[in-house]
Order: sequence, then C-alpha cells, then structure tokens
Amino acid sequence: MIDVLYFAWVRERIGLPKERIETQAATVADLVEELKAREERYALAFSDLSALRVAVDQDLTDFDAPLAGAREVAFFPPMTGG
Amino acid sequence: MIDVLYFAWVRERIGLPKERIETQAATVADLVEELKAREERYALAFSDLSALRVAVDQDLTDFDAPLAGAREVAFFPPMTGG
Amino acid sequence: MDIRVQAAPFDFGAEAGAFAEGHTQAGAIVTFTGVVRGDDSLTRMEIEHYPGMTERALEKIAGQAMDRWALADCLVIHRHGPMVPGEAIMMVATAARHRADAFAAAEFLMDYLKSRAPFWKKEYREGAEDWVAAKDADEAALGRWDGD
Amino acid sequence: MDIRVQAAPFDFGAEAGAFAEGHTQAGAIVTFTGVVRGDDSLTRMEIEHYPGMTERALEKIAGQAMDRWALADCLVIHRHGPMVPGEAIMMVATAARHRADAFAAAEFLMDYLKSRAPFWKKEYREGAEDWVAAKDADEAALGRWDGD
Repeated sequence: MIDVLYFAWVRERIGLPKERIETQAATVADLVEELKAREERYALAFSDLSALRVAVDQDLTDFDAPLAGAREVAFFPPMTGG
Repeated sequence: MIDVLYFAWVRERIGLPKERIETQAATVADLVEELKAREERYALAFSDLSALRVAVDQDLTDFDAPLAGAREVAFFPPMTGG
Repeated sequence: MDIRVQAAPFDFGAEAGAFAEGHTQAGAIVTFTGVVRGDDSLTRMEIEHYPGMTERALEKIAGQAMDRWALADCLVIHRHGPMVPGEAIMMVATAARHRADAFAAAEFLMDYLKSRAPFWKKEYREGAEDWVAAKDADEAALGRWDGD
Repeated sequence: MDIRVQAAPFDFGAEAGAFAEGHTQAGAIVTFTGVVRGDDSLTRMEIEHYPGMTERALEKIAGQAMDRWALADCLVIHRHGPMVPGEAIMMVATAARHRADAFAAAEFLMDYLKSRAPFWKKEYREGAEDWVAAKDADEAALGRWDGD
C-alpha cells in the first residue's frame, strides 16, 4: 500500500488530492502505467510525463526511481514558488 | 582663483578642509606641484599620488585633467562608502 | 536559519527590520520579497503547496546556502493559500560579513525556491483561472550554481 | 529615484516596508543594508562626505542603474557623521518586474556606491582612530559591470 498525492492541475484532472493504492509497481514509471490503465482521467493527467515532476517520500526524484519501501509518492507540475 | 578642498586623511595632513588659491596651473598635476612646493605638510600629503583621488567641479577625474574654467578641485583618498 | 511556511500575511518591513536588528554583527543584510502584482486584471492568487515536503525542501535549500557561503543566518517566509494584489507572497533575508556572500546566497535561495520547493501558483482573473506555467528561465537559472 | 544623504539615523525596516508598499506593481523588491559592526572593540564610526558631490555621484549611479535594468524605481539612503555599532549606515532598494533585474541593479548600486561616491569611514577604538582603507576587492568588483 502506498499513498499517492496529486497537486495543482494534476489534482484537478484526476479529481482528488490523495488516494491509497495497492500496488506491486517496482518503479514510479511502473506505477504511472498502472494508473493510466485505470481510467481516462489518469491517462489524460499522465499523457506527457515531461510536464510532470515526482517526489518519493517528499524528495524530488525521477520516473525511474524504485518504489521499494516507499510510503508516499506525489505527482505535480513544475513548481512555481517565489 | 580656485577652491581647493581636502577630505579624510588628506584634510588632516594638510590641516584644513578648504582654501582659496590663486593659481595659473594648467592641470591638476601642475596644481599639485605648486602645492607641494609650498610647505612640508603639502609635500607629505601629496607624496604618493596613487593613494589619492581627485575631483574637478565635483566629477571624479585624473591628475592630468585641465583646470581651465574649473571652480573647485578636491583631493581625497579612495572612497570607502557603503 | 528561520523557515516559515504559513497562510497568514506577513509584514515585510517589520520582518526585514527585525532580521537586520537581530544580526548587527553581520554588517551586510540582503532581502528579497515577492509581491502579488495586480496587473493584467488579476483579482487574486492562490498558492497550493505540499505540507511536509515544503518545509523539508526549504530547510534543505537554506542549509545548502549556509554551507556554501559565509552566512551568519538566513530567513525564508513563504505563504500559501489565497492572497490579493499588493500582498507579499514570500521573502528571503541573508546576513553576512561581506555583501558578496549576502547577495549570492539570497539569489541562490530564490533560484532554488522558485523551482525546487513544492509551491504552485494559480491566478484568478474575471472569468478565468490559470495555473502559472514554470519559466524556462527559472530552471536555467539553477545552472549558474553548478560546479563552482 | 529617491536619493537621501543625511546625518540622521533611519529605520531600515520602515524604509524597506514603505518602499515595497510603494511598488506593488513591480513584484520583485531587493534591499541591501549595511550596519556598523561592533566587533574588534569598535566604539564608534564617523563618515565624512563631500556635500554636493555626494548627491551628484549618487544620482549618477542610480540613473545608470535605471537606464541599464528594467527597474520601476530605486532608493539610496546614506548617512554621514557619527554612528555607533548596530546602527544602519546605508541602504539601497530596487523594484522590478523580474528578480534578476532587481538583484543585479542592487549589486551594481552597492559596487559603485562603495568606490565612486565620496564617503570616507573612520573607525574609533579605545585609544585609536583609523581611516578605513579601500579594499582592492571593491575596486575589482566594478570590473564585472564593464562591457555587457
């Protein structure tokens, strides 16, 4: 089980801020494929990975990062703070 | 007639902040030579021109600047504002 | 190091003054503040963030600044939630003996905070709401801190 | 452009806050302030200046900053006369739409003000008074503004 969080327009497209997912995905990219296969809104949100960023356990990382032991994965657009 | 101003340690060495001088000096360097010839305290203050800066009519300039038409010449060490 | 992530407005002048007064041995104080601009008929802005990761990211960025330059201290305040034109969004302040360190660290904090801290801005105009797009220039700005 | 040369102390926080509030359309505000450090048993400092030329030099430097970067405005306050540790000596503030302009202009103002405005600092310690020597690094810093 892993917590999956969505922020900004990713959250809006998927329609929820957070969900708990049962997955055996080995990497972030594997998890993305599982999600895209679920429903159209996921496929739409993840259609262009170059427009997305990912954090595993609150550290920025890449889509090929492993998920072993991870408690929390978050997807969001490039940040626009400051 | 020209006003000659001294600041910081130049003022202290020469012993006054300002004086009015009758001179025919064509350039700042000529004026410096005239002053050095006057008294020991001037010779001392002007002994190392690389340690001095000069302004003519309140604009920073060089020692070879002409004095024709100038109303005011100032001598001082490198600035230390900020 | 003082990192604050908050919904409440803050008084930039009061914070800048208190920071300077708290670091009179440093000599050189640099501040940056970003204000919500009211142009292009913007009526309000909303900043979303990632609670937990935000604080973690800002602590990391500020720690890197402290390690890299001879800083006496640094301060980061960043708001989230709704705000209106004229309000301060965020500020950074740095204190150092030498102005070059204070300036460089403040610019570094801003560059990393723009692109590496999990904040997202949404702008509201009459009849329209848009997520602000990240600027290529902001990502490119990070490059200048590599390798020296 | 607001240039002030004064003997009176000023409140950095209040000035920084008022400047930011006066330029909310700019978005990005950078400030620098220099404070008298009380270390090395310094008891007081005295700043001599060249009345008339000081204002003229600061106006020129600020005008160059306004010409060179897309600034909404800039502020320079510089004190002269006696001051004690903990007091602000001077400040600059810049307002721009983009932070890169605000930062660059503030650093430019500081670099030129350090070496091209007619101020001279004298430091007083127990039994000793010394004119502060200009730093080679300050003169060298001007070089980075040449030619681009």
